Amino acid sequence: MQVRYFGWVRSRIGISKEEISLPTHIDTIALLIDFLKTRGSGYLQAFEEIENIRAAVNQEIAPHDTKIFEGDEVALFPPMTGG
Amino acid sequence: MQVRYFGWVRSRIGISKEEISLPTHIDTIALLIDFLKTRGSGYLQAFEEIENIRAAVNQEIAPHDTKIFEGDEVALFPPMTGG
Amino acid sequence: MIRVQKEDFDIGIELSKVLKSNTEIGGISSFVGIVREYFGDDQIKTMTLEHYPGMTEKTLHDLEIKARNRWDIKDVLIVHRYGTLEPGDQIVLVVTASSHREDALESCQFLIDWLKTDAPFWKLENRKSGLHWVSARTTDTDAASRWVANTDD
Amino acid sequence: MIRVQKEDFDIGIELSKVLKSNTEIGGISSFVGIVREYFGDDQIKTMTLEHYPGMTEKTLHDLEIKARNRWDIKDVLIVHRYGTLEPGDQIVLVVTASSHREDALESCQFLIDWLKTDAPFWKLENRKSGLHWVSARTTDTDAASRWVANTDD
Repeated sequence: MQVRYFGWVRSRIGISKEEISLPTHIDTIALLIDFLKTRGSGYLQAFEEIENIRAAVNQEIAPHDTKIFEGDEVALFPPMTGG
Repeated sequence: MQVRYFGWVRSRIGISKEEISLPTHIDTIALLIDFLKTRGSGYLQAFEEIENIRAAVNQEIAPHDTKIFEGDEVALFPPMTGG
Repeated sequence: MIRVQKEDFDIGIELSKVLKSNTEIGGISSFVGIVREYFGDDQIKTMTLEHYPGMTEKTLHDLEIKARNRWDIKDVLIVHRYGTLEPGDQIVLVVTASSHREDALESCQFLIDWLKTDAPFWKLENRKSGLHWVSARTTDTDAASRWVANTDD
Repeated sequence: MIRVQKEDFDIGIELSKVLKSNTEIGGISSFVGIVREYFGDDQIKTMTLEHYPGMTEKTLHDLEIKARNRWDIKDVLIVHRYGTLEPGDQIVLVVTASSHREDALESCQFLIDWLKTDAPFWKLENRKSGLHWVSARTTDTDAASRWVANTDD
């Protein structure tokens, strides 16, 4: 699965995208975030305020309980500040 | 007193301004309009729908019961359509 | 600033002048009124704007002051044309600039609403069917008066 | 139409293209967002807009459709820049054109409100005091959501 990061989620993790091989029990965005938090302090910092983490699945905004599948493009980022 | 006309008030009367010598009992806009209506059919037509006549005294919007004086500039016109 | 003129205006130039007037500007709202080509099925050949010189400038200036008192705006520009215009021609330009978009957007809407009902202009359309004075719409009066009802917002 | 670009835009040119697109246009509303020079007392040197290519275009396009479904508008233009900008630079342009000013004004405000909360952009300010990500404002979410509450207007 391709995972993309934007804004301060990206700058805290230090990379803008990566390929993740999903362990089979990781099937929602919330579980993906928990899984990513085990990967190091940058991830921990990026996801410490979970209420400020927005997600998109295949470029559509998606709540944290959304089911995810191996071929999906998942993006994690702070609240958007367009305009 | 200088009296000015705009919009269809002007086009019905046929002139855009005139000097009127106010008879002494004519001391409000409403009385001025009644007085003007005696001056001919153009005036009668111009002022037939009194609820659609707006007035300004010295370039300030004024209700029909506003007192007027010899040196004033009075304007009579339809509802404005700016913008 | 307000201007009443026969000449056309260039929105790009007007906006860049507003932008250069202040470094605290975060948003610029604008509205341009345009002469339409049709009234229903009746083609408009020209539209002539008559106005009350002196009172017009006074009214636009008063509206600018009201907007500045009510919103935190850094600059205001109102340009209103008079004379004979054709379909597609620009009639009026309202520009408001603020640090915050809400102030720019609301004050722009306020000004255009009040221009409709308070600025001493009268429009005569020369249509295919003949000459017609444009009637004031009661919806315009309603649009303007809601700003009075909402003074305490 | 929507455009996501690094390059600056010329409002005068954009507006005249909108105006020429349709002869039924009676009013054109526009809003331009500008990079401010100060955050409080802290001077902004540059602001870098990061975005999510693909999702950005999709979101802006969806917003255009929503506005067209809700208001009687003849044309819509959204131009949003990304990359590194300086104070005074233009960030975003929203233009809506309609036969009636209310539709133009409201749809323009609707679009700018929703761009704030829904368009996948993130702003990094390089200020005198250091690098700062711009926080989403809860007032922006409120501004956007009032359009949901008012759907039955």
